[in-house]
Amino acid sequence: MYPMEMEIVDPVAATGIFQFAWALIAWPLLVTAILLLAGKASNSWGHLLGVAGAVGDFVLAVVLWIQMIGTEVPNRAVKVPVTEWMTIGTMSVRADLLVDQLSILFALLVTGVGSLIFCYSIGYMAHDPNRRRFFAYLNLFIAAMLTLVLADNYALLFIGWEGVGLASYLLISFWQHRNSAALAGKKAFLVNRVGDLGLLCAMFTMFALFGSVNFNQVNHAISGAPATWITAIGIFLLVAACGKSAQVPLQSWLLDAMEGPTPVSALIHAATMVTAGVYLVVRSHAIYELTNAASLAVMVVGVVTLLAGAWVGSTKDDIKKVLAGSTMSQIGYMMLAAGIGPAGGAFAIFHLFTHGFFKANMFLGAGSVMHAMDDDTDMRHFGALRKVMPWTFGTFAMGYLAIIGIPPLAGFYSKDHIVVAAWERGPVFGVLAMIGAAITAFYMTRLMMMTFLGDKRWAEGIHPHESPAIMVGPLVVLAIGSAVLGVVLNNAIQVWLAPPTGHHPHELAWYHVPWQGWATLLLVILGVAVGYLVYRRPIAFDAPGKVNPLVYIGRNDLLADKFNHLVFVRGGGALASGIALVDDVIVDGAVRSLAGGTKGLGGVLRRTQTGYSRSYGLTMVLGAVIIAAVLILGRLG
Amino acid sequence: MENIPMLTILGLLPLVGALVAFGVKGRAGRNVAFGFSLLTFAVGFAVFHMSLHSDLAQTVDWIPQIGAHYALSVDGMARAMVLLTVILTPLVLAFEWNNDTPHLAAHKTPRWDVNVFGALALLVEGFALFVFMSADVLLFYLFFEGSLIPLFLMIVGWGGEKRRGAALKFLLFSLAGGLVMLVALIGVYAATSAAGNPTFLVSEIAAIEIDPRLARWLFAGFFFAFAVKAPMVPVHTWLPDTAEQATPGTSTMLVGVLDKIGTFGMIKFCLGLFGEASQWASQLVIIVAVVSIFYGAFMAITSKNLLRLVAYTSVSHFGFMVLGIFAFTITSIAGSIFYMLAHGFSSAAMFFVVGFLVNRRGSAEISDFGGVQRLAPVLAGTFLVSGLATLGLPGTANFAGEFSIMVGAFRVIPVMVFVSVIATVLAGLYVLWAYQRVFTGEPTEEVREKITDDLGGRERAIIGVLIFLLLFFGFIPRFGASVSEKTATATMSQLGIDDPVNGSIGGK
Amino acid sequence: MDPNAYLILSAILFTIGVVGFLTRRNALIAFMSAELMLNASNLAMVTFSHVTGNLYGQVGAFFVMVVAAAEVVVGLAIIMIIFKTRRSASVDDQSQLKY
Amino acid sequence: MIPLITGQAVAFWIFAVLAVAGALGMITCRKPVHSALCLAGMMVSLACIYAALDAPFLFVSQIIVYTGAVMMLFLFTMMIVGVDTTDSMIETIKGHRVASFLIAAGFGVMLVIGVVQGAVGGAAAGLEQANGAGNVQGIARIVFGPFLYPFLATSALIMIATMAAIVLSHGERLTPKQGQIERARARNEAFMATGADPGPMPAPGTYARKNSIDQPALLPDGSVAASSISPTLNVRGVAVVSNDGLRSAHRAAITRFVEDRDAIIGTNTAQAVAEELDDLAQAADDQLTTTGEGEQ
Repeated sequence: MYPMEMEIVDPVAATGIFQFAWALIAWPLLVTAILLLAGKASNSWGHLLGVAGAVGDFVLAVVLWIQMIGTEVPNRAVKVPVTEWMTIGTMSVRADLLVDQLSILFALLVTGVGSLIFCYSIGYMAHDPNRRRFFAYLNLFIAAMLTLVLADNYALLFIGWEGVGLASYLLISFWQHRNSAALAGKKAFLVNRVGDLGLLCAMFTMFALFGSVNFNQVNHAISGAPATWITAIGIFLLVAACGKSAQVPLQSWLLDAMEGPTPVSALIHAATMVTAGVYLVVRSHAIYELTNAASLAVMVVGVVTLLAGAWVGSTKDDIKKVLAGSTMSQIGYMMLAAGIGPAGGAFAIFHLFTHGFFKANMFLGAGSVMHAMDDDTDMRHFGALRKVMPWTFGTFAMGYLAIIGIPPLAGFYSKDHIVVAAWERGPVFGVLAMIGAAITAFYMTRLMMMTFLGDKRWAEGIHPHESPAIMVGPLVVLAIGSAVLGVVLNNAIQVWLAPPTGHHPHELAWYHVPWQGWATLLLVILGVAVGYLVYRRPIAFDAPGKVNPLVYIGRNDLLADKFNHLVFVRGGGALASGIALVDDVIVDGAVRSLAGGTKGLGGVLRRTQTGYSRSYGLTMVLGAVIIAAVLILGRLG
Repeated sequence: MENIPMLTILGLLPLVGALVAFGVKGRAGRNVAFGFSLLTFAVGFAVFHMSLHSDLAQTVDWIPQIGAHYALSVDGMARAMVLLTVILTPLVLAFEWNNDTPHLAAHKTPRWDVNVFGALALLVEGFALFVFMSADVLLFYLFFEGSLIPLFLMIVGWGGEKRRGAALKFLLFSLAGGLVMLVALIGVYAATSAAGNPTFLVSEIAAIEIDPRLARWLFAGFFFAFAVKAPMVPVHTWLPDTAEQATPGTSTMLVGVLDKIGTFGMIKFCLGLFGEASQWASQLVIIVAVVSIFYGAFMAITSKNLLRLVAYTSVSHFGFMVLGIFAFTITSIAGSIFYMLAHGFSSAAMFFVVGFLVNRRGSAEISDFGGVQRLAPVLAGTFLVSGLATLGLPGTANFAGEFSIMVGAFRVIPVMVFVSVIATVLAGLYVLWAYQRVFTGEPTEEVREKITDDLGGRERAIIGVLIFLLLFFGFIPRFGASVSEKTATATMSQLGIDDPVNGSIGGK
Repeated sequence: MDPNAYLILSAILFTIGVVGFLTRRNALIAFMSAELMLNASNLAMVTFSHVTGNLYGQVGAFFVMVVAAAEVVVGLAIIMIIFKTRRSASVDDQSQLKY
Repeated sequence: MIPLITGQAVAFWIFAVLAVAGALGMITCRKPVHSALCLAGMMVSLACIYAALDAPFLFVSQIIVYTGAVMMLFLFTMMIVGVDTTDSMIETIKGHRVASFLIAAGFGVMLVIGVVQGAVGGAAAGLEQANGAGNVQGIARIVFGPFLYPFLATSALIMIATMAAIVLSHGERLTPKQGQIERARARNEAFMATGADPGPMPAPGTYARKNSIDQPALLPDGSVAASSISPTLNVRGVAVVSNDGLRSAHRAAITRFVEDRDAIIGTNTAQAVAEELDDLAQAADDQLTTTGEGEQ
C-alpha cells in the first residue's frame, strides 16, 4: 500500500459559465420532451433535433472544459447549486451539480462520443419508422448520464443512475415487437435494479451515519465512521457498480442487451453507461481507501470479470456478443484499477476514456458490417469483407490494434498502466491481468480473421457494400481517437485527475515502459499468433453442435442464465405460486369458510322462525322471565 | 374570509352536487356531477392554499351530552389528502364519462344511469373529505362508515359479472373493521369520561392519560379497522376481488382515496392517541408490513389479471407506508404521507390505463393481450410511465416517498429495510413483465380486431394530468414534503420520541 | 290498605293478559289481551302514584292511555285490512313470514 | 297502620275480584263479543279501583277512553269481522299451550317476587297533599309543565294514528274505475263475442192490479224475460218466472174480460177465445222449445 494522505478537495461556488452547467442536462431533456410530445409531426426533422441535442451539449461541455483549464487547480472543482430536491426530517437532498476534472471528462466523453454516434444513427436508423422515438430515447439517455456524472451527491447520482437504466431498457427493447428484444430489455432493467439495491442501501447507511449523501460531506465524515459500516458501504457500492457495469455476478444482462440497435450498444453498452460503475467506485475512492476488504472485493470482481468476459468473447460467433464480452472484460480491467486505490483510479478513468473510443469505434464498425450483411451478426457468415468495406475495415483495424494494446495506440498506454499497477498491488492480479490481455489479443484476432479476412462465407443473395458517409465519418473520427488518445492523454491524465481521484507518487512518461509492459506485449503477440494460426483454417458456415466444455460454457454466457433460471425464475416462481396458493386456500379460504359457516348456522337458526307470532311472543316472554330471574336472583344473592 | 366555514363548504359541495346529479337524469346529470367535482376541486385548492396562512378549524358542539363535536380542521396530512381527493374525483368522472355505453364488454349492463355514478362518486368524495377533515373521532367514524355505502353501490352498479359478490365482500370486510373500531370508540369515550371530561375531540383525547392496558386494546381496535382499510395481509383479500369486478373508476376512488383513510387513521389516531401502545405494537406491525410488501409483490407477479395485479401492487405499497409509519422517525412518517399522495396518483394512473385496455379489449386477462404497442403506441407509453411510477423509478413521485420511508426507517430498523428494499426489484418484475406480456411482441389476430384505436383526446387529457402530477411531485417533491413534514413532526412530538440522530443505526 | 295488594293484582292481571296473548288465536282477543296488560301496568302506576304521594304515576298512566288509544286505532285497522284480504282473523293464519 | 276495614279496602276486594273474573272471562270466552264484554267489565272495575286510589281523573278517563272509545272500536271491528263467529279452543301448535301456561306462570311468579322484594309496602304517602288543589289541576300542572313536549308529541301521534287508520282501511282500487265509456265498450264487446244483448236490462213487468218488482216482463210471444227481475227474488221464490204461472194470470185476465163482454152484449165467444189462446200458447211453447233446442 502507498502511504495515504487523504486530501479532499472542497468545491468552490460556481461563477461565470459554470452557473449554466445545468443546461447540459436540461437541453437534451427538452429535446426528448419535444420529440415525444410533438408526435408524428416531428418525424421529418426529429433526428436533426436529436443530433442537435448531443452536439449542443458537446459544445457546452467543451466550453466548460476550456474554462476549467483556464482556472487554477484548487478552484477547478465547482459546485453548481440548482435547487433543493427534498427535505424531510433528517433527510435533506439538494439537486446540485459538481463540475470537476472527473465529471467534465465524462461529460466530454458522453457528449463527444455521443455526438458521433448520433450522427451515425441518422444513417443506421434511416429506414426505421420510429427513428424520432429512437432519438428521443437517446437524448433521454444523454440527459440521465450527465445527471449521473454531474451530480454532487449520491441521491442525484441515483436519479441519473436509474435514468440511464430506463433509457437502456427503452433502447434495448426498442424493437419490442421482437420478443427477444423485449425480454432482453426487461432483463437488463431487472438485473440493474438488483444492483441498485446496493446503491440504495449505501445511501441509507450514509444518511443514517452522516445525515447526508453529498460526496464532499461523506468524504469528510467517512473517516469517523465505524469500520464495519465503511466496509458495508463499500460492498453496497460495489454491488451497484456490478449491476450497472455488468460485472460478475450481475453480468448476464449485457450479452442479451445486444438485441438493441447497434448505435445503442456502442453508446450505452460499450462507451458510457456500463462504465458508470467504474465512475461510482472512483468517485467513492475516499471510502475504499479506508476499507481494505471492500477494495479487495472490487479488485477480485474486476479480475474475475476480465477473465470471464474474455472467455465469453473467445467463444461467441455473434460479432456483437464478442464485443460485449470484450466490453465486460475491459471494464473488468477498469474495476481492477479502481480497486487498487489512488494508484489505479486515474488509470481506470484513462482506460475508460480510451475504451470509450475504440470500443464505440468497433461497435459502430460492427453495425456497419451488419448494415452490409442484412442485419446478420453471425461471424461464420462473414469473411473477406476487407475488400468490399475498406473504410470499415480500416477503422475497425485501428480499434483492434488499440484494444489489444499495440504501441503507440491508445489501449497500449491505458492497459499497460493497469497491469503495472496491479502487479505492484499483488503479483497475482498482475499475472491474471496479463493473461487477460493475451486472451483479448486472441479473441480480437479471431474476430478480425472471421469477419474481414479469410474466405467469403456470405449467405446467398447478400451483397455487402460500404456504408454511407454519415456512418463512415464518425468511424473515422473514432478511429483517430483510438489511435492518438493514448499518447495525448498519457502524461496529462494523472495530473489532471489527481484532485478528485487522489494523489499518486508515480510520474509517467509516454516513452517509459516498465518490464511488465514488455511482458504483456509479448503475451499479446502470442495471442495474436495463436488466433491467426487457428482461424486461418476454413471455418464452417454453421456452428458445430458438439464443442468442448470450455466453449460450451462460454457460448452459454458462463451458464449464468441457466443458473438464474433455476434459482430465481424457478425458485421465485415456486415461491410466488406457493404464496398464491396460501392466499387462495388459507387466507381467502378462512374468509370463505367463515362465510360458509355463518351461512350454515343461519340455515339452522332459520328454522326457529316458524312465522307464528304466538311462538315469537312465547320466546319473548321466556326472555323476560330469564332476565327477571337473573335480576331477582342477583339481588337475592 | 376568516368567518366563512370553508371546510364545511368544501365538504358539503360534493354532497349537494350528488343530490342534484341524482335528480338530473341521464348525461345531463353526469355533466352536472362533473361540474360540481370541478367546483370542489377549485374550493379544495383554495382551502389548500388558505390553510397555509390561516387556521380554518371549526368546532361546534354536536351532542354535548357525550362530548361529541362537529369539529373540522386540516393539518399537513389532511391537506395532502384533500388535494388528492379533489384531484382524483373529476378524473374518475371523466374516465367513466361514457359508462352507460353498452359496448364495453367487460362491463356488464350497468344497473343505473350514468348520472347516478356521478352522484355516487361525489358522495364518496364528500364523505372522504369530511373523514380527512374531522377533528372529532365520532364525526370521523360517522363518515368513515358512511363512505362505504356509495362505494358499495358503485361496485354493485357497474362492473363485471361477479360484482355483487365482490361488493358484498368489500362491505363485510369494511364493516367488520368499522365495528371493531366502534367498540374502541366507545372505549375511548369510557376512558375520557373516566378522566372526567367525556369528549371525542382528537386534541382533547390526546391530552388525556389513558390507562396503558386499556390504551393497547383501544389501539388494537383502531388499528384493525385501518389495517382492513389500507389492506394489509391477511385482511386484504377483498381488494383484489373488488378491483377485478368493479370498474376502474370505482377502484380508483377506492384505492386512490378511501384506502388512504387506513394509513391516515394510523397516523392520526393510532399514533396520535395511543403513542405508547403504538410503540408496544410496532414490532409486530412492522413484520406484518414487510410481509404485506412481499406478499403483495409476489401475488402481483403471479396475477393473471391486470386489475388484480394493480390491486396487489397496492397491497405491497401500503405495506411500505405502514412500515414508514411504525418506524417512528420524522423522515419515514413524512415519507409515508408523501407516499400516500403519490400512490393515489400512481394507482389511479395504473387503473386508468388498464381501464383503457379493458374498455378496448373487453377483458383484463393478461393472456388476452400481446403486441398492443404496435396498435396503440400512446397507450403503451402511458402504461409504461404509470408502471415506472408504480415501481418507484426516481423522477416519479413514488420514488420520493419510498426513498424517504426507507431512509428514515433505516435508522431504526435497518434489517427490515434491507429486506424490504428487495421488493423494489420485484416491483420492477411485475410491472415490466406485465408490460412485456401485454404490449410487446406481435399482436394476435384477435387483439388486432379489438384494439383499433389509440387513446382519444379525453383519455389523453386524463392520463396526461396524472402523469404530469407524478412527474411534478417526482422532480419537485419538496412541495409535498413540506406539507407532510409538519404532521410528522407533530406526531413525533405527540409520541414523545426524539428523532434519531446522525451516526445511529438500529438505535445504536 | 297495603299497596302491595294493588301491585299483586296488577301482576295477576298482567299474567292473565300474557296467557291470553299466547293462547288465543283470534287476533282481536290477542289484541284485547295486550290492552289488558296495558291496564295492568296502569294500575301499577296509579298505585305508585299513591305510594309516592305525587301525581307523576297518574300522568304516566294517562300517557299510556293516550298511546293505547292510538295503538288500538292502528292495530284494529290492520286487523281489518288483514281480514278483508285473507278472510280470517286468526293470527296463526298470518304465518307467511317464516323461513 | 290500624287494621281497620276502610272504604278503600272494601272497594279493592270487590273490584279486584271482579277485575280478575273479567280478565279470566276475557281469555276463556269462545265468542269474541263475550270476551269484549268481559274486558269492558274488567276495565270498569279498574276504574273504580282508580277512584279508590284518589285518581278521579283517571277514573273518568278510564271509562270514557277505554270502556267508551276503545271497546267501541273493538266491537265495531268485531261486527265487520263477524260477530257470531265462535273460536275453536283446540291448540294447533304442538306443546304451545303447556309451554305458555308454564312460562306465564313463571312470569307471574317473577312479577310477584319482584313486587314483594321491592317491598313498596308499608306507609303509602297518600295523595291528599298532591290533590290539594284538585286532582285534575294537579295532573294538568304536570302535563302542561315538564311533560309539555311529550304531550304535544302524543297529540301528533294520535293525529298520525288517525291518518294511518284511514289510509289502512281505505281500500286501494285494484282496477281502473269503470266509467260510462268503459261499460258501453264492455257491453259491445260482449255482444261481439257472445251475442249478448247490448241494450239495457228490461224493466220488470207491470199490471194494472199490481206494480211490483217481482213480476217479470213478458216478451211479445208471451214468454218470460228472465233478466227483467232481480235474481235474488228468483232465488227466494218470490218472483214468478215460469211461463205457465204467468200465462195463467194472463189467461185469467183475458178470460174474465171475454166472459164479461159476453155477458153484457150477449155473445158467446169464450169457447173460441179459449181455443185461440191454447193455440197461441202451443205455438209459443213450440217456438221456445225449438229456440232452446237450437241454442243447445
